[in-house]
Amino acid sequence: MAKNELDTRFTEFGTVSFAAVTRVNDFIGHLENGKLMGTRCVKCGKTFFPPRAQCCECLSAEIEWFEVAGEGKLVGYSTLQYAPTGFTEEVPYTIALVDYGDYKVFGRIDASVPEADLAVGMTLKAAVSRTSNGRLTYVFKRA
Amino acid sequence: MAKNELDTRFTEFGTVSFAAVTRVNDFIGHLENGKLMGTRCVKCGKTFFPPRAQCCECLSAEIEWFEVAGEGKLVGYSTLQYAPTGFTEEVPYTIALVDYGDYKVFGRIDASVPEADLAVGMTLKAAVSRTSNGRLTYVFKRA
Amino acid sequence: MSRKVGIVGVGQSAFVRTYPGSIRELVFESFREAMKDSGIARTDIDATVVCSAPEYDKQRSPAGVIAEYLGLNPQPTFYAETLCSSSSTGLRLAYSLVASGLHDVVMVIGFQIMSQLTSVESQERMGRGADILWESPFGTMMPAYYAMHARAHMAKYGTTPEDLALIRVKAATYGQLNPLAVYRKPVTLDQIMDPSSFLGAPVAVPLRGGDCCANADGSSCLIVASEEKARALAKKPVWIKGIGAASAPVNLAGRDRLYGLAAAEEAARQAYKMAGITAADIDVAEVHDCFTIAELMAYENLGFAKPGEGRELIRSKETYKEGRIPVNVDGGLLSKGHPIGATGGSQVRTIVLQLRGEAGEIQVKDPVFGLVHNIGGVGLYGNVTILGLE
Amino acid sequence: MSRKVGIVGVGQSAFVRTYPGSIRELVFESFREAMKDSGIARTDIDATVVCSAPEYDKQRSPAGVIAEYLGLNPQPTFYAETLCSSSSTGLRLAYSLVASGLHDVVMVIGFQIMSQLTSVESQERMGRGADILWESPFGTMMPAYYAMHARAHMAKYGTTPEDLALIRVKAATYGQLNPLAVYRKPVTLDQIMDPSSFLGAPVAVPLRGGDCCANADGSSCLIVASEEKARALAKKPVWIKGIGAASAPVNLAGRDRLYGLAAAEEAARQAYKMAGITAADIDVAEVHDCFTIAELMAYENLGFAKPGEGRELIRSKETYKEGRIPVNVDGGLLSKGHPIGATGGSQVRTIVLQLRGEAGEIQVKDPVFGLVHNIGGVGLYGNVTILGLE
Ligand SMILES: [Zn+2]
Ligand SMILES: [Zn+2]
Repeated sequence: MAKNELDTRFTEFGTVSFAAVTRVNDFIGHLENGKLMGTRCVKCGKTFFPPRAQCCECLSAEIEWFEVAGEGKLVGYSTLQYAPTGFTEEVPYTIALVDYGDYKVFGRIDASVPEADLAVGMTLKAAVSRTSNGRLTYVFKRA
Repeated sequence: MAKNELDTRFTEFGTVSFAAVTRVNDFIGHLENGKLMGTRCVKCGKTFFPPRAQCCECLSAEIEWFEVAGEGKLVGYSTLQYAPTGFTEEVPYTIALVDYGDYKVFGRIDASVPEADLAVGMTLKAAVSRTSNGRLTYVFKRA
Repeated sequence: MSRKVGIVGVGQSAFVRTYPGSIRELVFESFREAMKDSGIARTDIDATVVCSAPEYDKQRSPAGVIAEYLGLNPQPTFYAETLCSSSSTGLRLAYSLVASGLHDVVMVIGFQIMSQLTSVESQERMGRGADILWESPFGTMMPAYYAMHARAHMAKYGTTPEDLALIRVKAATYGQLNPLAVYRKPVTLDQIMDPSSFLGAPVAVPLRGGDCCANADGSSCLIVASEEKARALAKKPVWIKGIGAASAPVNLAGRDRLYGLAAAEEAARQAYKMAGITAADIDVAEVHDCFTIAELMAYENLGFAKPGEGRELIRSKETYKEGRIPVNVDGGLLSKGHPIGATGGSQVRTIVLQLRGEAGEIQVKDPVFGLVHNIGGVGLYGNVTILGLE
Repeated sequence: MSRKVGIVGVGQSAFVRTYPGSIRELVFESFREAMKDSGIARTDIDATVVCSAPEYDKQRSPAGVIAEYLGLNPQPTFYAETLCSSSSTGLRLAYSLVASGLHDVVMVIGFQIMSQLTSVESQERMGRGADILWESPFGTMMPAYYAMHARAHMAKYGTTPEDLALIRVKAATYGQLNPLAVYRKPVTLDQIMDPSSFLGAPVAVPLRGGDCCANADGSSCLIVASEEKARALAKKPVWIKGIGAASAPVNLAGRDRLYGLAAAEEAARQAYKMAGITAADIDVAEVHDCFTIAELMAYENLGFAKPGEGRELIRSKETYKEGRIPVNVDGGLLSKGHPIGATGGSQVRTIVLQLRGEAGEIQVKDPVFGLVHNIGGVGLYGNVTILGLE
């Protein structure tokens, strides 16, 4: 495959992109369709979030997509008062880990949820969203 | 020492600079004065080219400068038809290693010496010079 | 089973905000100290392991230029890296190179110069230290990850911001005594609890300025040797009794908990097992306090306190020099600063000096076993090393 | 003295110009092959060594993300680097981790993706692979350094450009047979001797396009095990009989000669001594032919030819498959391509397959000892590994 034919959709993910190419670039297509999706191994059924193209359990490379749906529980979170290059205009923002049972999801809390309302153990749901600079992402909102 | 007090003269060396700070920044001062110099350990007398601020032989950090003078013998050389970023306008140029007996010196052959005139074993002498973009360097010329 | 391995020389440069030289020159400072400490000849060194966190300076493949500068050709040299625990990984590799019989004497060099990158370059590289596909795009930073752990610990165990602040107060108590530390001022609880002060200002809630260690430039150097060589070379060799290492998923999504570091716990389990001792046998410890919460979790992950009871340990001052288990009585990363690749070697040096009885003002009484806990990333790489006399 | 260590699984991805995925996904390709080759369970792997040349992709500290992706937590993982010989260094560390008794089974992963940097970014990084203080400011490149060696060899021994071209012709002969190679076309002497052809065009005089290997993306994976585990796991374990490593000053100013690589010679001396054999006992070899001159020097540095007689070996075709000492009959770096961190592992894989009798079309007859010569930088890091049956 020539360089200019590479599927570089992954550069559209997040406030700042650090990586262009993965074998799960369809993740971006799903975000564009409003869906946050992980992958599941067709052979052994293991679920992966973040999505993977290959299964370390059974060595298969046949995967299918599933939607991150329903509610999860907040495991931990922090609000940043400083941020890395490229993110400084978004400060303050809150990063968080949410447990869905079969898998966990790392991401940001939506700006609509005040920090004071957050508590470990509360339920949240993930939703596709846009960053402040208009790029694709997902956030956690009140369930 | 605050960051803005750092002695960053080393950025003046070579066509492109990759490093700003060393403890042998005086090397640049000597180049400015027309002298190519190495260092010698005051305690044990070991000579170093490229210059060093500290002596691995006897662990002393007391060094003095000496001038790379006289003639050396050409050990090996190659003329580049391609070059790294920042050097492409200088192609072709010839890099070389010259043996002075107590030490060897790596650098470029002066453009005044045609490639066809070069031969392993010939004598050359080092001279302070300017790069094509006007920065400090040294070259090997006919002895 | 395998050969006994000892530490016969230790060295550390001053940890400073900005080192006015290149990495090779900075490394020389700790090399000289370790060589003088050991009394060995340069030609006795069979191999060198060079350790740092990657990309904080511009020299690629630093092992080559450092070995050349130190006059360590033609002996083999290579680079080893696990972010902030790189030099503990280097020590473990040196142990294995000696214990396997491949070498008799191996040097472990740790270094970091971060001051020669612009702040923007440095932040960009920190961003790429996380998973660049699934974490970096959210704008993550080390303080925020550790803050998430602090939040989880507080929620589960009732730990308070005051508890964390007490750890910084302890660090500053000893940092004042350490001539090689970058931060040598006293710190009071009031300062950290005052949001309007520099030390109390929020960085990544619930962590404040005073909860975070500072970047620094620095180097460390350790010389390890086989039993035979160690007994011949060293006045008082200190032995590697146990050396554990473990990893955890980079992405927090792969972790089963945030109120502790599983990789530290697993590394400690291995190290205690190999040494044939328990946490109760440790007389002095250096733990990876890049943030105050990291030290608190270490108390629990290392078994110095039961899960959730780490705060009791600091409240009762049991980790002060006179306490039951003195921790970071050299000031820790919080006071010394954290020149990433040099940190593990500095921790080991402190424990070696303690076990030899050469720790000066911070000497604890007659220690027999010391422990080093050194973490890379946010609990990504866990390393626990137990040193002992005989 | 120490425990015997065997290789029980080998894997390699296709080496390609541009891999359409991330480093973790590329690594998975060789991981899968090695796992299937060995038949072991993922949980049998006690530790992972991850090897690459630094900064050619954007993920810092790749060991963490790769161990996570392969499901190798909580086992320890770390990164090891010696530029182009990183995975040979990884193998040596894996050997020592097993021989020392710390682990029973260790995986060595080598990888490189260079295609995701722009050409300018890639060149900038190559510049910083040399000594950034004293070499890079002159505008140095790998082909030019090796060309200086070619020039010195020609001056001292009368080696000719034709001699060098014959090495590329041999590489292409076998590269055509290797389905994992990036360059699979035949190459004739006339092509390389014709300055108007792509293969004959000067790059760094006296080296031409045909004298140089190509960048590639690729990964390799090796699984090593203690004797007990190896006998239990592998149908036909291949043993690490000798494993030597050495270094030379980065700056050519520190070298005593340019017509050969002292670090390769020293590493070979160690490996032969450890294995208790000589060059005459080697039945098949993989040498680091990043440039044709590198293979020619390897002949002499490894003792396959006397100093200055390397050219006789290629002229008489003694390094072809049917010759006295077959070298790079898998196509070498010249045909396979050189995905830097993956190269050493790929070389070891070829020798393991040869010793097992599983090398297919390129199988040499009943080899007992095989050798791998893998060089980092311009003779900066030298690694020689001898593998054998029993
Ligand atoms: Zn599966
Ligand atoms: Zn001296």
